[in-house]
Amino acid sequence: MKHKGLQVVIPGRRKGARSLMLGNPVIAASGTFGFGREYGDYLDLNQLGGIAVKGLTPEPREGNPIPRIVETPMGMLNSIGLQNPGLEGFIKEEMPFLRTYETAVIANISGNTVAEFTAMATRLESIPGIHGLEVNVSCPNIHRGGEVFATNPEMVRTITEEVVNVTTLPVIVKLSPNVTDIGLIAQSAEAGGADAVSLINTVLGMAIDIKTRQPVLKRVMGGLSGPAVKPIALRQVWQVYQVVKIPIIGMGGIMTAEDALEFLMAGAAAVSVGTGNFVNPTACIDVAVGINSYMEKHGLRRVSELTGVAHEQ
Amino acid sequence: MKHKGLQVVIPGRRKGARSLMLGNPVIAASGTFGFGREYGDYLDLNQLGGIAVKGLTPEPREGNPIPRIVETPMGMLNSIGLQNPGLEGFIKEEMPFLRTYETAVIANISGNTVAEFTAMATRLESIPGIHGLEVNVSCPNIHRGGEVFATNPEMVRTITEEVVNVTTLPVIVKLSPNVTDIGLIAQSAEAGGADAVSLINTVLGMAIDIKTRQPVLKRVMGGLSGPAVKPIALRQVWQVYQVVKIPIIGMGGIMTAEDALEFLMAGAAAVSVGTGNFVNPTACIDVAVGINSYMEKHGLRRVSELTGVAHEQ
Amino acid sequence: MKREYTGNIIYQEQLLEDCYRMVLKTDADLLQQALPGQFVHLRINPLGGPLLRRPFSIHSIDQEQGTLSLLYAVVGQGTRIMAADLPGKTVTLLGPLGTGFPHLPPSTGEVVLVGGGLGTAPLLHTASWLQTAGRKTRVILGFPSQDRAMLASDFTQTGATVHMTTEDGSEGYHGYPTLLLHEVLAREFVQAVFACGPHAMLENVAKVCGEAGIDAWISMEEKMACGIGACLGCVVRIRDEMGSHYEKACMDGPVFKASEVIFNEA
Amino acid sequence: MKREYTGNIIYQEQLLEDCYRMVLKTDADLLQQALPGQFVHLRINPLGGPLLRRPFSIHSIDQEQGTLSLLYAVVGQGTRIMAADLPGKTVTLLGPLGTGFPHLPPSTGEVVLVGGGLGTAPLLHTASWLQTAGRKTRVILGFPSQDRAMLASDFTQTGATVHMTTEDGSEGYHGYPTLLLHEVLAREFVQAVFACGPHAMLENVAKVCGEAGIDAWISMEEKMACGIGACLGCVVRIRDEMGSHYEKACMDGPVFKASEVIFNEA
Ligand SMILES: Cc1cc2nc3c(=O)[nH]c(=O)nc-3n(C[C@H](O)[C@H](O)[C@H](O)COP(=O)(O)OP(=O)(O)OC[C@H]3O[C@@H](n4cnc5c(N)ncnc54)[C@H](O)[C@@H]3O)c2cc1C
Ligand SMILES: Cc1cc2nc3c(=O)[nH]c(=O)nc-3n(C[C@H](O)[C@H](O)[C@H](O)COP(=O)(O)OP(=O)(O)OC[C@H]3O[C@@H](n4cnc5c(N)ncnc54)[C@H](O)[C@@H]3O)c2cc1C
Ligand SMILES: Cc1cc2nc3c(=O)[nH]c(=O)nc-3n(C[C@H](O)[C@H](O)[C@H](O)COP(=O)(O)O)c2cc1C
Ligand SMILES: Cc1cc2nc3c(=O)[nH]c(=O)nc-3n(C[C@H](O)[C@H](O)[C@H](O)COP(=O)(O)O)c2cc1C
Ligand code: FES
Ligand code: FES
Repeated sequence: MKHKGLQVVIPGRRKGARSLMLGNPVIAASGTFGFGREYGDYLDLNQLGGIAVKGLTPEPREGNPIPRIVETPMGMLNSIGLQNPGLEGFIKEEMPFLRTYETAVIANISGNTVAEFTAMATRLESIPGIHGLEVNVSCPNIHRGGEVFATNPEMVRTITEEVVNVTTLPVIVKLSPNVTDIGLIAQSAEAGGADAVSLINTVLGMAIDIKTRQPVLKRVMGGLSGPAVKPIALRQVWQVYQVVKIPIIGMGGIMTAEDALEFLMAGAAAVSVGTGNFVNPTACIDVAVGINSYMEKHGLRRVSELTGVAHEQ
Repeated sequence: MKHKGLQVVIPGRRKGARSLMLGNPVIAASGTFGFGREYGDYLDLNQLGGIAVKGLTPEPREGNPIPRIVETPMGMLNSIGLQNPGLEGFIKEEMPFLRTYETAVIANISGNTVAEFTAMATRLESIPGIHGLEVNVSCPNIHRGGEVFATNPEMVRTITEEVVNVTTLPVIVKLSPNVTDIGLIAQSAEAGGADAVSLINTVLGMAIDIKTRQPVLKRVMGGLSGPAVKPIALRQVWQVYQVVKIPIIGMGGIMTAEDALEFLMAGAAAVSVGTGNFVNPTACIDVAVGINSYMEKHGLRRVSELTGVAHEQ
Repeated sequence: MKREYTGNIIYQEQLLEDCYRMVLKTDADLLQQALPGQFVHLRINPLGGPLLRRPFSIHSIDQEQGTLSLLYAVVGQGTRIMAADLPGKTVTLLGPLGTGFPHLPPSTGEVVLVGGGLGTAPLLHTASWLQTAGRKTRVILGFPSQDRAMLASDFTQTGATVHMTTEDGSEGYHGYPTLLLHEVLAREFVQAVFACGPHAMLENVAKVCGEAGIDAWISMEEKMACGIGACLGCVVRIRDEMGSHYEKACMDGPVFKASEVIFNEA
Repeated sequence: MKREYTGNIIYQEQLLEDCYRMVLKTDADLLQQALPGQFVHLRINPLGGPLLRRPFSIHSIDQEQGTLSLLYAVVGQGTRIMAADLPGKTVTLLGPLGTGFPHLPPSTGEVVLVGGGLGTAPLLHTASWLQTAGRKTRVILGFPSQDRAMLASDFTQTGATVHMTTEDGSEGYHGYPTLLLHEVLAREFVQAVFACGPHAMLENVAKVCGEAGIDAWISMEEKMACGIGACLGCVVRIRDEMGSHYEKACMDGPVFKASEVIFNEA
């Protein structure tokens, strides 16, 4: 689903920075779409707004022990633990395939240190076919890193600054919902030079197996996603929209075009579908098609006409 | 459902303080059970572990404009805005009825200032039939107060200290889930002298009506409750159990005895059922009966044998 | 003690593209208590979602068959599931809930029922009730157009005088039901008006009846969680001597005296 | 392009207190592609919950009737809903998914299928398949006791030799199915073993076959979200030259070579 009116541009803010061009406002969320290959059997990857690939780390990671997923009421907990082939594995094994498509590829990167983030950003700078970086300061499923960064405004600002410094790619900072004041963290990303923020990553949660009387997940806590978190995600998009000027990529529980429209109206410039893909493998396209129908029905010519309208009284 | 093995005692920690005796570990959650009257038609109020009454303020409050509730996937948002008859109205109109039951009555109090909290605590000290105070520092639905207190460890400590100072009633501090580190807030309550903490209050959320392109709730944000939040609530009970010694009253999405058992195993000494009452008016008793069956089946003699077992490897 | 009942779907009838009548076999207790204007609070899918119960007016009662019927429009998740439900499925019910239409003092005047669209739902049971009580009953039904008009024969069967109105004049009286109500009030000896329908119509009923000096009661639809007065989700602003206060649609209503309802809040 | 199919429930049969067979009318495409050991990923309640799909082995296929059957145990929310489902209800399906049992090279040796409890589900389709391919097939079914034993006649109808085993000896061979497997391997010319059942049984199958030097393939049940290889939720630890690595049960499996599976992880 692509045409001019559906396009979303996330402009590079710094001198010399590239902009992120999305064919439509729907991006497949990181970690829920693999490297595109699997869903390529169910839909035309060229019809997506963008693909945020599985979170990458400098070295390959095996991920966490099983069980890695638990269903919860209208949601799921995951504790995948960033299983991924490592940055070089990704470049070698996945990029040749992804490059054959026109769709924007967003590399989602996770580091344990600021240096790891900048090293990955530096390496990706020159890789053809990468259209943007999503800096994941908020993965709850690895030991160090993740949460610690995302809850600390200074750290978020520092990481953003350092990454922005070494790349001309548009930089999206992915925020954690597990904070008292997400606006503050978003402002730090903005101040650090981020071109956009994406939110929400998963909400920290857990489940207990009353038979074994132990946490279901080996790592005890996992990340909650899916429709259950939608009201939280929408609220945080709303809050962030009130305090930053950079575009917001909104996500959390989007299953349908109606859900996506709520996020756009709350302030998102674009949206991501994560868990929704597991339930409906064509969810990303269905959502884009639905947004398109809504726009046609209401005589809207650009997606941006919807962004933040719910803030106007 | 009451017998010795089901009893839960929350000891008063200060000199001269009373203890809270619950006939079973299931308390009807504040704001979801009115003042008991309505549910009295569906169940025997004497069979409850306790009743936390609708949040009270010094003066009567009309509450927020409608719509006040929105359903969300396996959850609901509310923006009641503490509609209540005021402390005196409660004492005059509701206590005579509640006093006819043996069940522990917990007065849930909300103030805009520390002085309002202490004034209410002082007044309730001498009211026969009140068995405990639940200090609601976390209501998201009133303008000032609420969130501001609950996210600030010093404020929570101060309010707790001041309330504890003026009452011999057991004091439960009710915590907000909308914080980066709930353990820290729980520790502040403990340090301030709280006899117990209860969690979680509702999670801040919102919904947008895509027809009107406006937030559904007049006050924009509301409090999310119900099964959707259960994984978050369980996680926070787990986290708080790791850092405080005082008992925890766990709640958030409990619909069945199995849900309640998860909370007990995560560290709760007792639980509350909130939204579950709306779906099943006998939920509180059904949950207590189910806990009892589980205990019998597994040869447990006291509820406390379950509290926190999931932390033992 | 009140309790939850089970309802077994025995039949569904599609009246319009998005409007169904569901017949539920349920407990005699519930059926015997049900007064006109009361509602049941339905747990549509006890094994899955949606979470909350859904309120539906009692549309009709058949004591002999032991059934209750609901008339509903498909508007969202819950009613979509209902429309797909097959005979044999079980739902659960709380009810009868709320305060329905009032028992009127004896009078030779007629009772006029005004129903707009799906708002007609509770009026069928009400009409039967009034007929049983020997009251002269007139029913004014309002629909957008002929292809969305329904239920005239059901009402006629109760013995009531029935007027169909459509906004486009494609069937019956041409115009809003409240316009016809206005004429009726001018012409007939009317004791009271009972109405149910969209807020705008109810506001008009209040106005027309107020002007004519006729007592009117209207049934208000508000979002409900508990349905029994505990959550304070469903309030309606009611005029009083001091100004106004909130009442609960689920308990103090859904039927309120039209002259007391403050509409711009609702 | 792969796509989602709809399945219309046309029949359900209760085999045990907590075990049902569901027959779904579905697309010929899906039926024609389905290989033994593959599964479908079912969205049980598209209008409500649960959220995630549920994986079920393809139990049998009837190309003529255009139907697929599933054999399932009632264990939680999803299967409880399935058990209450009535003929006429529609579910959606992804599938056939995963890598099933291997195509074996021609041999006069027999293929032994070992099924424990509900693990028997995929073996019926497998047995039919092997019979069609002209392979000698022996089936060892394991159940706790006679009152929980089932499916012997279904397997006999495929033409396979069927052994029933029960843990308490109340029907057939007295003992675990792997004990009988051990005897069969010692006695017969067996080319390969295909097994499905509880982890403990599969681990034993791996051991018994390993000792006998017979190739065995086992079907692993892991929690799945996507079912198609994207979420990395369903991994199984597989031995390799370097030590071990994770493979995806939904894509690389659910059937794995028994000798390669590392069980203490799974
Ligand atoms: C006392 C009372 C009697 C009613 N009687 C009938 C009737 O006889 N026939 C009929 O078709 N409808 C009736 N309604 C409205 C009916 O309750 C809603 O249409 C229904 O709940 C919609 O559910 P849904 O899941 O399909 O819609 P959704 O929009 O998915 O529902 C989401 C939430 O909004 C609430 N909601 C949605 N629409 C309404 C509404 N109009 N009024 C109140 N709450 C609403 C739902 O209860 C639910 O909590 C009545 C409402 C009330 C309060
Ligand atoms: C490839 C494959 C084939 C299967 N084939 C069959 C079959 O033919 N017949 C049958 O009865 N069962 C089969 N299962 C198991 C079946 O998927 C679960 O019993 C079912 O998902 C339980 O759903 P529930 O909602 O009733 O249980 P719940 O416990 O409520 O489910 C909660 C979550 O746990 C998962 N889950 C629960 N039990 C299992 C399990 N044993 N294995 C994997 N995930 C589980 C569910 O999928 C769901 O995500 C198979 C599993 C896999 C992976
Ligand atoms: C199984 C799974 C794996 C995920 N992995 C990642 C990841 O590697 N990097 C990341 O930034 N977010 C990851 N996420 C978070 C999603 O990208 C998304 O932020 C979150 O799931 C909320 O959206 P949803 O409710 O639509 O799923 C993962 C989510 C799931 C469910
Ligand atoms: C309609 C409604 C009103 C509530 N009012 C109050 C209140 O007055 N005081 C309070 O401390 N908590 C209030 N709560 C929060 C509940 O007591 C409980 O903490 C929360 O709903 C989580 O539990 P649940 O998921 O079981 O509902 C309210 C919740 C709901 C749904
Ligand atoms: S619906 Fe809860 S008070 Fe009316
Ligand atoms: S279930 Fe998602 S990768 Fe296997």
